[in-house]
Formats: sequence, C-alpha cells, structure tokens
Amino acid sequence: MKLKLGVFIPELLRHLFKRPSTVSYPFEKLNLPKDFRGTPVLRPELCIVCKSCVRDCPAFAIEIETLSEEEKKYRMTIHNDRCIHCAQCVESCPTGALYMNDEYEIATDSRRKLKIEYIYTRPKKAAQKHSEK
Amino acid sequence: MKRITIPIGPQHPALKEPISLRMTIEGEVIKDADVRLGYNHRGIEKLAESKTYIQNIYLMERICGICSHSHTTCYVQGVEALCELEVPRRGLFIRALVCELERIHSHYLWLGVAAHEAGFDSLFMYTWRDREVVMDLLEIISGNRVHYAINTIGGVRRDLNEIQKEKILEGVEFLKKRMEYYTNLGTTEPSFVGRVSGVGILPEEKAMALCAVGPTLRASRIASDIRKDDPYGAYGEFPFEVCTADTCDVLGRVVVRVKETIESLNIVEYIIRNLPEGEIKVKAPRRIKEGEVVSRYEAPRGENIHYIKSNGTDKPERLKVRAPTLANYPATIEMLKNGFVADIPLIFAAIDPCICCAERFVEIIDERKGSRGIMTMAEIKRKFKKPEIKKDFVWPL
Amino acid sequence: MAIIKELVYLLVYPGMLFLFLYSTFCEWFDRKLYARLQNRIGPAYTGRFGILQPVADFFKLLFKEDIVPEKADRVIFSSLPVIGLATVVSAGLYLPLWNFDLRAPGFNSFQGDIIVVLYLLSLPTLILFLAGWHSTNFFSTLGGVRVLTMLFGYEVPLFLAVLSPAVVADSWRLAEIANFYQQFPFLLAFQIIGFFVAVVALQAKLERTPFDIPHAETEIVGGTFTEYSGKKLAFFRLMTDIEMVVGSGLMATVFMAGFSGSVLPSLLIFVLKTLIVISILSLIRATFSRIRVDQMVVFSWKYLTPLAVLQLLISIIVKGIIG
Amino acid sequence: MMDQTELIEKIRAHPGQELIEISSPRERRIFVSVKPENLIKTIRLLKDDFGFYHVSTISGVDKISCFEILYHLASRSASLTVRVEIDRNNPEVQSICGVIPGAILYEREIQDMFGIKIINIPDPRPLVLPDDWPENNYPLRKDWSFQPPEEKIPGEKE
Amino acid sequence: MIERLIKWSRIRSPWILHLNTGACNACDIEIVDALTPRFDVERFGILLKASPRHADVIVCTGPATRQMKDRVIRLYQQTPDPKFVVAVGACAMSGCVYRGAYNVIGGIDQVIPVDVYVPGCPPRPDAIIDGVVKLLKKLENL
Ligand code: SF4
Ligand code: SF4
Ligand code: SF4
Ligand code: SF4
Ligand code: SF4
Ligand code: SF4
Ligand code: SF4
Ligand code: SF4
Repeated sequence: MKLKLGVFIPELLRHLFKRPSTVSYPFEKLNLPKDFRGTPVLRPELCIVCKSCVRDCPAFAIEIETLSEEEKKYRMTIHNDRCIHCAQCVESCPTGALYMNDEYEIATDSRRKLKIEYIYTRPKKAAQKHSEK
Repeated sequence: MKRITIPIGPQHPALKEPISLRMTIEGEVIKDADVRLGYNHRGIEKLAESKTYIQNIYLMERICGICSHSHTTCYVQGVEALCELEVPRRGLFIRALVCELERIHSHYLWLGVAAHEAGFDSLFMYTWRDREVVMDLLEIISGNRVHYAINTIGGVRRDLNEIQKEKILEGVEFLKKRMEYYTNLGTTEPSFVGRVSGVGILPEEKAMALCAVGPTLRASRIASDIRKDDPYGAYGEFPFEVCTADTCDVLGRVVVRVKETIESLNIVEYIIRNLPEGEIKVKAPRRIKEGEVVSRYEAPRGENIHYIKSNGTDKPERLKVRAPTLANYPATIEMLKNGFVADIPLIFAAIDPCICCAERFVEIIDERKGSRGIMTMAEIKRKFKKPEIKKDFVWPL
Repeated sequence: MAIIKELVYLLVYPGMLFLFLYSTFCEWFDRKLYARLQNRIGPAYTGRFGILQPVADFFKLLFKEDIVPEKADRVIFSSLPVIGLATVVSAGLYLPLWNFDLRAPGFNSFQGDIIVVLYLLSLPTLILFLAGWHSTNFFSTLGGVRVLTMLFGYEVPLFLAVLSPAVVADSWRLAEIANFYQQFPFLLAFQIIGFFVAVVALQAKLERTPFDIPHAETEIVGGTFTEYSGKKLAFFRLMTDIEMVVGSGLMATVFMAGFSGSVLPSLLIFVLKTLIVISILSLIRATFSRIRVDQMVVFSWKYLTPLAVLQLLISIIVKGIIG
Repeated sequence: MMDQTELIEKIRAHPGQELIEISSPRERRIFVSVKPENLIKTIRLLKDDFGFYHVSTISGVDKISCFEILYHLASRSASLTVRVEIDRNNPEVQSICGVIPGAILYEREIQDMFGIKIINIPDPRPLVLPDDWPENNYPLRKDWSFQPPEEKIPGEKE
Repeated sequence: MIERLIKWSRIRSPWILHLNTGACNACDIEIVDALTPRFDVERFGILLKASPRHADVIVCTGPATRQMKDRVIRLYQQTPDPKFVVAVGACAMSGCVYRGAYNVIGGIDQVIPVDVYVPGCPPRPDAIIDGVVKLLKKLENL
C-alpha cells in the first residue's frame, strides 16, 4: 500500500461545487415508501374485541377496557408513547380493524397527547360479516 | 510518571454492552484496563421469560439497533428448529437479503465511526451520506429504517416485488462503486493510516485464547465465519469468500470490513438474481414443543448465539443471548494495554461495539458531588423554572 | 483629535468591534466552507445563509448559567478567558490595517512589532494550558498537557517561517515588510515553502484538525474546555476565532504583501487575503484525520522545522543576491 | 471437517473421558453431560484433543431442583454444549478460565445472575448488575420476581 | 431588547448533548444520522457537544436503567441553565418493550423533567428534527 498525501482533496473540491445532498426538511416533506409503518389506527366499527392485538403487542401499547358489559361498550387505548410501530397488531387482528397510517412526525410536549382513545360498541355479527367482504 | 486511573465511559449504547472502562495510565500510555458493564443492562433475559414467543421477536430485535435483524434471525431460527418448521426457500432468501443489507449498513456505519474516532470527520460525513442509500433500501423492503421487523416465526412478513428488486440492484451498483473508493482512500490517506496501522495489536494465539469473534478475529488471520463454518438459512447456496487480514491491527480490521462489504454486495446481487418463487412463510404454532436449541448466526460484528429452552408453553423457559461485542471485550482489554490514550476510541471502535455514541456519553465524572453553579442570571432561572428532579425515586426492591 | 482617532482605533476599527464582527464572519465562513466540502449545507437559517450563526452562539453562551467547578481556583479559572481575549485583541491591533505611516510610526507600529505579535499569539496557548490545568478535571489536565506538548512542536517552525520574509525585507516592522513586498512582489515566490510551513503551524496553533489533539472530542471530551461553560466558554471561543483572524492576517501581511491604501481598499484587501488563508485552513481541516500527539511532534521536528530552516537559508541567499 | 456422529464416536472412544451422556439432536450440535468434578478435565480434553478452543458463552438454567450450567463451546466444525448440574443449596462450580481465559466475562455474568459461586475465578467482581444492587438477589432464579414500579406520567391527573 | 436578543440567540443555537441511558443504539444512530449530510442539523445551528457543560439540550435515548439513573441526574445538574430535555424514542418516553424489566425505570421523565417527546422506535431522523423544531417553537412562546 502506498500512501498518497491529500488523496481526499479532489473528492472534496468536486463536492464543493456540487449541490449539497441535504434535504430541506422541515420545509419540504420527504417521500415515504409504500407500506411505511407509521402509527397504528383503529377502525372501531370493525373491532370484535377478540383482544388478539392486546395479547400480541410486545410493548403493551394497546389496552381494552370494558365500559359496560350489557351494551357491549368498550374503550380501546392506543398508547403511542409505548408503541414501537412493529405492526404486529395489524397482523394479529382477524378483522382488519387496525391499520398503520404513515404519520411519524407526532412529537409533542406531553405524553397525554400521545394516548389515543376509542370508545365504541361492538358491532353486530352481521354488520361485521358484511364488512369483511 | 504518576499513574492515574481514569474512567472512560460509564455507558455504552449497545444493549448488552454498556460499558465503563477504567484505564490506568502513565502520561499518555495505558498501563492497565478494566471493564465494568451494567449501565445498559435491562434484564432482557428475565423479561423474555415472561413474554410470548411472538412478543419476544420484537424484544430480541431491540437488543440492538444495528444488528437488529441478527438477533431476530438467530432467535426465530432457534424457535423454528424447536418446532421443526420448514421455512420456504423464498422466505430464507429474503431473510438473507436483509441480513446482508444490514451487514452493509453496519460496516458503512462502522467505517464512518472509525473515521470519526480518528478525527476524520469528512470521511465520516461521506460514508454516512452513502449509508442513507442502504437505509432507504431497507426501508422500502420493510417499512422502517432500523427495526425492520421482517422476521416472524416460520418465515418473513413481507414479500419483494419487481420494483423493489430493481431499486436494490441500482443501490448495490452505487454502493459498490463508493466502497471501492473508500477502500482506496482508507488505505492510502497518510494521516488515517498513520493512526490505524500498528495500533491495537492482537496476535493470533491471543485472539484464539480470548475467544474473539467476527472481523476482530478475522483480522488476526483466522478465517472463521459462521456463515461458512455452520451454514444456516440459505447460506449454503451463496458463493462468497471469508475475508481475512494478517496485520492483526486496526488497519487489518478496516480492511476486513471493507472487503466483507463488497462480498455482501455480491451476495445481495446473487440473491436478487436467483430469488426463488413461492410462499414466504408457513404458519407457526403458538405453543412450542419442549426442547432446547443453540442457534448461531454471523452478525456484522461476529458470532451471535442464542440458547433457547422451551417447556411446551407459549413462553420460553430460558432465553440466553450472547451478542458478539461481549465476546470481544477480553480481547479489547488486551489490545488496549500499552497503547496511547489517543488510541482508546480507535481500538475500542475497532471491535465495532456500536460505539457510535460510546464517547458521547463520556461522563465527565466530576466526583466532587453537586458542583456549585453561580446563578448570575437569576431572572432567567425563574423564567425557566422546572419541575423538581425526582431524586427520591425508590427502587421497589 | 489624535486621542479620538486612537480610541476609534482601539475600540472600533480595527480594534474590538471590528475584530469581533469579522471573527464571527470568519467562523461562519469556515464552518460553511467545511460543510460544503462535506457535501452539506452548514448553518443556514440564522440570518441570511446562517451568517449570524456564530453571533447567536456567542450571545447564547453569554446568557447561560456559568458554572465554576468546586475544586478549581476561582480567580484564575474565571480570569483566564478574559486575559486570553485581551492578548489576541492586542495582537490584532498591530496588524498594519489603517494608519501606518512608514515615516512616522505610531504607537502600534515600530521596529520589532512582528516579534511582539508572535509572542502575543503564543500567549493564548499558555492560557489554554493554564485553563486546562486549573480545571482540575482529568480530561482538561490531559488537554492542557497536550497543548504544551504541541507548543514545543510548532512554535519553532512558525517563528522561523514567519521571520524569513522579514530577513529578506530587512525589517522587523510589519508595515515595512508589507511595503517591501508590495514593491518587489516577485520576491514572494521565494517564500512559498515558508508560507506552507507557516500555514500548517498556524493550523496547529489554532488546534484544528489534524492537530485538534488538545480538545479531541472522541478522546478527551472537550479537552481544555471541558469544564468551561457560559460566558467563559463564549470568550474562549471568541478568542480562538480572533486568533484565527489575527493569525491569517499575519500570514497575509508577511507572505502576501499586506494591505495597502486607505481605509476601505485596505479593508477589502485584508478580507480577501485573510479569507484565502482561512480557506486553506478549512481545506486542511477537511482533508486529514487527527494525528496522535507523538506523531505531531515527530512530524514537526522531522518535516516542518527542516523545511523552515531551508526557507531561512533560501531567504539569506536571496538577501545576499539582491542586497 | 468431521461430521458430528463421527465426532461423537471419537469422543466416546477417547480414553479418560467421563461423560454421563452424549447426544446430537441436530446437525453440528452436540450436547454432553458431565459431573461437576469432571468439568475442567472434560473441557481441557475437548480443547486439546478435539479443537473446541472457543467458548461461545456460558448459560445457566434454574431447573428448580438444581441449577444447570451450559458451557457452549465451539470449534470450526461444530458447536458443543457441556452440561453440568449443580446442587441448588450449595451452588459452586470450578472456573474454567485456566483452560480458556476468554470465559471470564461469562463466568462473572453467571455469578451475578444466578448467584453461583465460581471457584478460582480470577476476577470475582460483579459485571452486569448495578452498583447498588441488593445482595442475594439473583434475577434469573425462577423464585425471584420483580414488580415494576408504578409509572407516574408528568402532567397526568393524579 | 435584551430579552429579545436572549431569546433569539437561544433559539438559534441549541447545542445538544446526546445521552444514552440504556437505549438499543438505534435511536442513537438516528440522532447521529441527523448530523450527517442528508439531514444536516447544523443548518439550525445545532451542534453535538461532548461535554454537558457546553450543552443546552439533552437528547435522551433509552429507558433509564438503574445503573444510569444517578448519572442521568448528575449530568442534568452539570448542564448549565437554561436546559431542556428531549426524549427520543419509545424507550425514553415509556420504556418501550422493556417495560417491566427489573433494571429499567421506564421513561426518562421518571427521573428528569422532559420538554418534548419524540415517538418512534426509532424515530426517523426527520422526526427527530421535527421534535427539535417543536422544542424551539415552544421556547419561542415562552
Ligand atoms: S380465536 Fe384465536 S385468539 Fe381467540 S381464543 Fe381462539 S386461538 Fe386465541
Ligand atoms: S404497532 Fe406494535 S407496538 Fe404498536 S400497538 Fe401495534 S403491536 Fe403494539
Ligand atoms: S382490534 Fe382487531 S385484534 Fe384488536 S380486539 Fe379488535 S378485532 Fe381483535
Ligand atoms: S454486537 Fe451486535 S448485538 Fe451487540 S450491541 Fe452490537 S450490534 Fe447489538
Ligand atoms: S441479555 Fe443479559 S446482560 Fe443483557 S439485559 Fe439481558 S440479562 Fe442483562
Ligand atoms: S453492539 Fe452490535 S448488536 Fe448492539 S447495537 Fe451495536 S451493532 Fe447492534
Ligand atoms: S460515537 Fe460519538 S463521536 Fe463517534 S460517531 Fe457516534 S456520536 Fe459521533
Ligand atoms: S425506542 Fe426503540 S429504537 Fe429507540 S432505543 Fe428504544 S428500542 Fe431502541
């Protein structure tokens, strides 16, 4: 191996007159790839409260509370401050009630704002069958 | 000269390998070194016993942010062996593809970090700029830049389509060109070579006795690579060479990694061109049969080994993880002895302990407790009044 | 009248105010160029093109809390940054920038002022050493020791290289040296080696890559500055910046024939020439990796000093021929 | 390279070995059980005569009835696990650092996590657990459990 | 006038100290990534500093581990006022997948006050920049 003084200079000078490779974020948003794993979102009308998502979520980010047994009223809380955006819940959900959108710039100054609650009643069997098609 | 002991670290970003090095030095020369782990210790092994096999995939992934795929692959391989699942070939190929892309990103990252440790910021900037190309490829394959979450028990979660394949080939082309340039640069730039050659010598016998792994071992003339010695997944089919160097120093480790990157780029190309058709995964049972398994994997930094013992439930009985960096610490201590203070970061970076932030931590240990501050700007202070620090946090033990 | 002129000279141009503004501009220029060499943008949104970035840094530090480590000697620890700043500013006053009458030298131009400037420029190094030593932090102490070790390396070649143009010009006065080379610009061609040696030594004096050994972040955190915060850090940073301006101004005076004419043209020439020197410094910073302190000493005694001696020989021969 | 059945035969036929059991559940994996007192001897034999020079790691399992310690050795052709079972009431085992110095960190880890006393360990200080860790708490024992502290989210209504 | 100068300079020059309190490294890498040519946070005047004495913003990654807890507090105290803390990643917010592990507190806000939370595991570098920009906005309105 021979040493050459200043081998890097040509490369450096070449780039001096090139456009920098810096993107102008945050003034221009970046393109996201298709299927980017952003934030999990629930479609309450599809959820049959089977709790597969709760069981499989590695970060305990989903909680389902029963508000009323007779009315079949439930509250699902997605803790975005715990979520690791792995999309396992989407995969586990038998009805496709959960999906990932592509939001990722959700920084805030309070953890409370990251907690998303859905209050819903469990849909009737028929309605749910329908939407599966 | 007076001997003094200085703390380097207390904390190092890798999960299993958070570290505090205590150096005893005389002037600028290191006389002795000692390691203390535990700053990053989170108790993953215990935690794993209380999580299901599926949840554990994601836990394993988060052992480490650089070789995240290594840990999941090693883990799912083990679980698949336990329940005797036959993973479809396409699944294995995609897994290997992500493995190699990860190796490429890790070695690019490492080259940058090594340059940064040597104070060569321009090279750091250039390599990391080019690393973005790999990150983009990984993102289009898996949907996330770092924790790909592509492995699942029984195969992989996402398939590849034609557009993605094309993009990967394009990226590989570009990366190969750049890596060749960096090979040339890294081995001919006098100030850089002056910093890395002859530094951190680890002779062959010592490397063996101290159980070094990965590029650190290979830079000491030993051609050991789990991908060749104990082929897992689809690695039996890929043509590639095990790269070694015989200088036994940091320069050798640079050379090994650079060569390996080029090999990996070739493997990626091979995988894309020979990707078999078919399913990508098979369904896995939730409960895993009783048994035990040792799973080995060649991570970018060396051998990664998981020992899994199952007891027939949906949670493992015992999950032991040995990440490669840990295996290299005894060797590192050997290398540090009689080196210069200036070489600590380089030698340390040479085993690639995900040092990228290893020195950012460098806690300026200021043992005099509660160094006093003069409040010149009382007003500002009031304005930025903060909630109290919770010093009284009690550990429930 | 003379007093007012001198006050203006001290405080406004080319004294404090000018040096402050121009040094922040130079820092911006250096950072921007360095960033562009690395294919990035560099400071961009503070003022136009980020030109006010160093100013913002300075004021922010000025208004931050200021911590003195408990074990450190409070008086020394706090006074060092101010002394350092004072030395570089006074070194700056000797640059032949405004009222340099060759026949009637004023208070800031006299035979031998080149030596005074060189010594004033050595002082910041000592101050850095003291600052490191008095921080009582291990990393700072190590940084301080490295500062001193490096000083032995680069000081001799720097002096030899800077003095050799003076030998040819047969004067120890900056204004006269500059004037001499304005009359005989071709003689500068014989000073190329000296210029190279002096720029490298200046890079070492400013502790920039590849000689940023005393505050190598990856090795010893902030080196000598580790314990400094708030105002004191602001002054130290300003000190380094002004040192860079004065150093490159010195290079421009002795190796590039100085700055002639009245206030405005001389200012323009000054800016142009110092920016050329600073560009070279930035390019060096981007091209190399940091070397070890022992390598640095070996380098300067094996290559820099012999080259500087060679330059001195050439100068003496040239002197003999033209004299 | 030797195939594992051949290797097993060779180990079995080797004079001076005192194995309780040897098996190979899958390719290139060998499990060997020995008595604690024969541990050092076996490891030395495996290293000197069969090329298992590399300690990949040492893991332990709490089997309630006893502790099981597994030494994962590796050569270029296979991975071999030496299993010893030790008494839970008097957990002690010899250090193998005399044979393979690279095992030191793993032994320290085992010591921390299971509270197993390693006899003749060159460096007995704790490795992974925090400095202020209370004594006689060994996280990986099955009878040790941990209740996480309640989380207080700042700004949350109490 | 002075007030405005102070505020202006503070917003324009946030120097960060990167502190890993037991993270898996991915967040750290993404923070470093934000410094490199593609994202280049130096545009905003952000510099990465090695010493807490020089920093204004502590960027924390990782769930606070037991061993790190005291050090986090000490580093926080060593940083001169005014100082701000950004928690990057699910770990620093809540402990992520390590919730319930014996050596993890779970979330850096259990130890020191946090100003901005950046979700993600790891957050993309642009999400981190977004978090810092939100911190600066918060400062502006203070
Ligand atoms: S339907 Fe699936 S998730 Fe529900 S109880 Fe049966 S196996 Fe479990
Ligand atoms: S994406 Fe993963 S972490 Fe987030 S809610 Fe779904 S399963 Fe849980
Ligand atoms: S979201 Fe899906 S997985 Fe979760 S409870 Fe509802 S239906 Fe079940
Ligand atoms: S050696 Fe591998 S497993 Fe360990 S921290 Fe580094 S990347 Fe992660
Ligand atoms: S892998 Fe081992 S060292 Fe790491 S957290 Fe788990 S128990 Fe601790
Ligand atoms: S040490 Fe290894 S495993 Fe850990 S983050 Fe770094 S590369 Fe990954
Ligand atoms: S370890 Fe520190 S200095 Fe090195 S690359 Fe990472 S952030 Fe930069
Ligand atoms: S938030 Fe995720 S990526 Fe970041 S440190 Fe934690 S586990 Fe790693």
